[in-house]
Amino acid sequence: MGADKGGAWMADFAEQIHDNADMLTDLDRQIGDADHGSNMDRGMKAVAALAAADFPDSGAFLKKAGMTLVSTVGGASGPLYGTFLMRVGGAWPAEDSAEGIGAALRAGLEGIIQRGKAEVGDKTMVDALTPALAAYDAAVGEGTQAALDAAAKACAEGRDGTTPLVARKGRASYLGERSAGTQDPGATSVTMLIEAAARTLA
Amino acid sequence: MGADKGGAWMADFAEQIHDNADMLTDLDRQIGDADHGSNMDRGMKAVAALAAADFPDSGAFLKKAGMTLVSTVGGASGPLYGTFLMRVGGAWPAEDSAEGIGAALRAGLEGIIQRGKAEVGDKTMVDALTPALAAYDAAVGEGTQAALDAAAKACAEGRDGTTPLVARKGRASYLGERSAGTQDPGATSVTMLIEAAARTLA
Amino acid sequence: MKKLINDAADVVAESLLGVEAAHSDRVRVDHENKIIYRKDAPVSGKVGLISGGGSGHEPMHGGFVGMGMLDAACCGEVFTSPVPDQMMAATVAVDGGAGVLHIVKNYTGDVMNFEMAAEMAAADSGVRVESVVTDDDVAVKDSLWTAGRRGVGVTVLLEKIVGAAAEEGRNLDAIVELAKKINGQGRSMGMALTSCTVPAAGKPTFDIGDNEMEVGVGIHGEPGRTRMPIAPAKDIAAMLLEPILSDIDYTGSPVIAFMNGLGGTPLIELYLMYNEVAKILGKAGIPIARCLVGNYMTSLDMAGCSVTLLKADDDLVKLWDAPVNTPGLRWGC
Amino acid sequence: MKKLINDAADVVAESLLGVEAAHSDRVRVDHENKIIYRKDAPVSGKVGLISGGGSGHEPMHGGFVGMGMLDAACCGEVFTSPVPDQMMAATVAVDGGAGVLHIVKNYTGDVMNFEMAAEMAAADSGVRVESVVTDDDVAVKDSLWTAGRRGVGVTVLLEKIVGAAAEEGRNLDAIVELAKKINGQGRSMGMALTSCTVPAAGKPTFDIGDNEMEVGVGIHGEPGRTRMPIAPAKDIAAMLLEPILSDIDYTGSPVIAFMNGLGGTPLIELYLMYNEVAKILGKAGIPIARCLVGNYMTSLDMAGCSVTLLKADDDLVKLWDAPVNTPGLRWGC
Ligand SMILES: Nc1ncnc2c1ncn2[C@@H]1O[C@H](COP(=O)(O)OP(=O)(O)O)[C@@H](O)[C@H]1O
Ligand SMILES: Nc1ncnc2c1ncn2[C@@H]1O[C@H](COP(=O)(O)OP(=O)(O)O)[C@@H](O)[C@H]1O
Ligand SMILES: [Mg+2]
Ligand SMILES: [Mg+2]
Ligand SMILES: [Mg+2]
Ligand SMILES: [Mg+2]
Repeated sequence: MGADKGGAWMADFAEQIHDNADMLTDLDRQIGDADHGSNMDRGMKAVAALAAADFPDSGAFLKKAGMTLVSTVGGASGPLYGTFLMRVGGAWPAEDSAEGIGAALRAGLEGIIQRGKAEVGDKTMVDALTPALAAYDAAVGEGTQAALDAAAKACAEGRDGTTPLVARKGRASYLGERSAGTQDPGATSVTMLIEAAARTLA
Repeated sequence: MGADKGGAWMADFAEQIHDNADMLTDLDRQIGDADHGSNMDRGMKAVAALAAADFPDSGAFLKKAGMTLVSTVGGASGPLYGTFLMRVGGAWPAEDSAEGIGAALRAGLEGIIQRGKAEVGDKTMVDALTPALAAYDAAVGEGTQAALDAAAKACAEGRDGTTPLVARKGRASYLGERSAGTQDPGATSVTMLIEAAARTLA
Repeated sequence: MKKLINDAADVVAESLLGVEAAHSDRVRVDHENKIIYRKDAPVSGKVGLISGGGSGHEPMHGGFVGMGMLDAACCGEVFTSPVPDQMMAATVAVDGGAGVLHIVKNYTGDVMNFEMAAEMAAADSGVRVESVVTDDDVAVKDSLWTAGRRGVGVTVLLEKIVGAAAEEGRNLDAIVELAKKINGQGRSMGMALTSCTVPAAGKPTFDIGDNEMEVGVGIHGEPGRTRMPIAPAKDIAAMLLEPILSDIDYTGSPVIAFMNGLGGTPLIELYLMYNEVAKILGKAGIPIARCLVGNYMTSLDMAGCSVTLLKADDDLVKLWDAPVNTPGLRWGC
Repeated sequence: MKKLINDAADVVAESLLGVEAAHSDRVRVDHENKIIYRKDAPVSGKVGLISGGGSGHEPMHGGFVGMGMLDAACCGEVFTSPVPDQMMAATVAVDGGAGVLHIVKNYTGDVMNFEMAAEMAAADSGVRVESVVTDDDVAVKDSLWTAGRRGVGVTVLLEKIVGAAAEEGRNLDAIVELAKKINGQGRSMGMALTSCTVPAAGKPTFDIGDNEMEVGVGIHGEPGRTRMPIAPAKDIAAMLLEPILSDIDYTGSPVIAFMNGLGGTPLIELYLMYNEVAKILGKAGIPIARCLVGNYMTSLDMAGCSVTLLKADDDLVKLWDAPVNTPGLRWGC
């Protein structure tokens, strides 16, 4: 068993990314450089090729998944997703618990903020993850599944909220006012990550 | 007066070329390199800028017009039109006569053939000029105007006859069979030259 | 999409095979890590110079590897910065004992990946690594709260000049200082007539009308700051130079002027544009010490151009003139 | 039509102003006659080398003027051969007492205009003029009854090699013989993904679908011999090489391989194509002695490429390696 949960999470996310790669690239085409879908798909294929069964636990596996993304994705999303998963893996609880998983996810988000220095409102994946973690914490007393469901819902709302924003970080920022009106690609993919978590981690 | 006729001929031709430059370039776009109209227009503008009144006679003026085309047109049409007019000017009759003008035009055609080595059927201006000169000679007994009218009519027929031909000379020859179906640009412009002659030389 | 490629996924790898086949006299290629090395790297005692970034900007950076310029270029996927593993491998391989400079264009992805590589190098290799981040694109407003200006044309000039300084034996501190000075006194601005098409995306990154142009574009197909009706070359030159000249006061200082094509613009147009740029600089009293005209920092098949002006003192001009032998730039040897 | 130009009628003249502004260290420009001269022409005792043709193929020919290559290039209007007056003026100006070679690409217009210039030179100047006509394009069937094959890529290689021979002091007879030998043992073939747009015409010379390519194109936007669905790079390479290899037997002979872009094709694709060409030559047992990859003989903004193979013996390779200092090709100095 060991890395079962982490393995299932990543497998689910890899499938989502693959099925939606063109859509993600197309969002990035509108306000970036047309590669977010292919970047993430390349990386998650490499993660999916890891044998979760070879790892002692989900923490170790997720750390390796993060390192794999760092080594295969490049661009902005490589270091950001890679740091997220390395931190989540590093903070993964020895015993499953709603609090433990919440703390691990929060460590991941902190890694993203440390690396990318984005704030809420900059039109990045942080705009989806921040409300997701807040919703998780608010629901943590109801158990892992409820907390993850709440997080996924809030994440999607945060993602939708990026559409009208003017970007201040990442490539979309170069467009100034013209970046408003398109949903942020990274916020879109990270919502798939949290939705996958809600399907697999509880 | 001196170069009145030669001057009138060139002025008329220059106007025709200018008005039809886009059409000529468009024919050349289809089976050549999209420059016949702008080539001829550039050259005939330079010819039109010559002061015919400064020349002792039409022969001298036409020679100069030919040299001007050689110096300003380039491409295939520069040497061909230039040689034509230099020869026509060189052979221009001291006294106007249907025979004399016919001989001058024939000298011009011979110059084109010598320079370009095209034969009838190669899909070039020669396909229009050759029947034009034959018709001229056949009608020469009826006077200059009649001979020129006959030449212009035959020239237009020769021009129309180039459409189905497969080019064997000039740039259109590179297209092989694909050159069939488009009227030759040089045959088209040379018909304007003979039509202008029919309006001005008698 | 019409491109001379096989599979969109293999474009970078197969292009690197071509680079190796064409230039094995001067470079060698690590295909697994997608790194182009100067053939004789590491050069003992010389500061190692590494750059890299997304592919699709050729000849930058791979074409600038060789004597007098870079020791290694890390090639990312098209428009995607390379990964830290590549930079780490290159850092260790080119260190000749004098330390290594990372030349990074200011894009979030590039900066973060190079940062991670530098952290890894510090932790694992003992190689002294310094970085310089270029950010010369005046189309983008600089601010602490944004990603800042993009790194564009100055990068090419910097790689040449710093390359000569390293070849000359200057030490890492001097090289870092020189690199920062160059970045500080160079500015660029670009425009596009057409979008480029990323092979993996399969269609143009942006749509643009037959009578429109994008002003203030970068080199990744990202749309510019404004779209406007296409204008004559002389107006475009003025439009590109105005924000450059109002950002830095170049008056009286000689410059290196760089008229760059974005990949789909033929040389005849670039020379015509360079004439307009030279005329404006002449009127502004800015002498052109040296110039570079051509497609050197491209954006795949994009039609368009960028202008870069770099203030140049005697030292910079001397280093510019020093011999360089790379596939993309060569003189003096 | 979207181009970086002012008025379509001024493209050549204004581009020449840019060439002069950029390269006055090596060339001078006669703007009235639209001739680019090597700065130190005439070189006493050296055979003078002149080429020229329609503009729109940059860097050919103007970019190949300089030490070790051409003494002068006569620039015609876009895709229109220059006029005899230009060639006459250039002939007289570059004669260093050893005679002058006209390097002419086989197009009816070019041939006739250079012929008239040679006739004028013989009659008026006393300069000994010889001509070589290049006709290396295997896309066109050769025959006594047609205009014959077009002169394309071999022209670039010939100008470099013959340029080195002239610099070395070989006499006009030897140079003519060498030039004819080179033309005889080189062949080329090209293809296009898009049409070019002649500035004065204002629209693409031919229409082509989103999934089509033209095979057997020349360099003047003239359509090719066949249109077909776009194919992978490896199939295109095979399609271009097949008629070359079946026209001349290159087996066992080293070649100079020239992978040329037509102006709108980025370097990343040209290197990818070169890899395919190198693989095919490897399998065919044809060693590549030297190569050239880039946009050297273009057709304005056309996307596409051509391949040229030139049989190369020791003398040719030595001349190829000799120093050359032109805006378009430079090495060894
Ligand atoms: N500084 C940042 N902090 C957090 N997320 C960021 C930052 N910069 C960019 N992003 C995210 O990365 C996404 C783009 O990723 P991707 O397209 O793969 O990389 P690149 O921008 O290098 O092409 C954006 O949509 C945004 O959500
Ligand atoms: N060898 C030749 N003899 C006679 N006419 C020719 C020959 N070659 C080409 N032409 C004529 O020249 C015309 C093309 O002229 P133009 O487009 O101005 O020159 P280019 O072909 O050099 O671009 C053709 O339409 C044809 O009538
Ligand atoms: Mg992106
Ligand atoms: Mg033509
Ligand atoms: Mg990217
Ligand atoms: Mg022409």
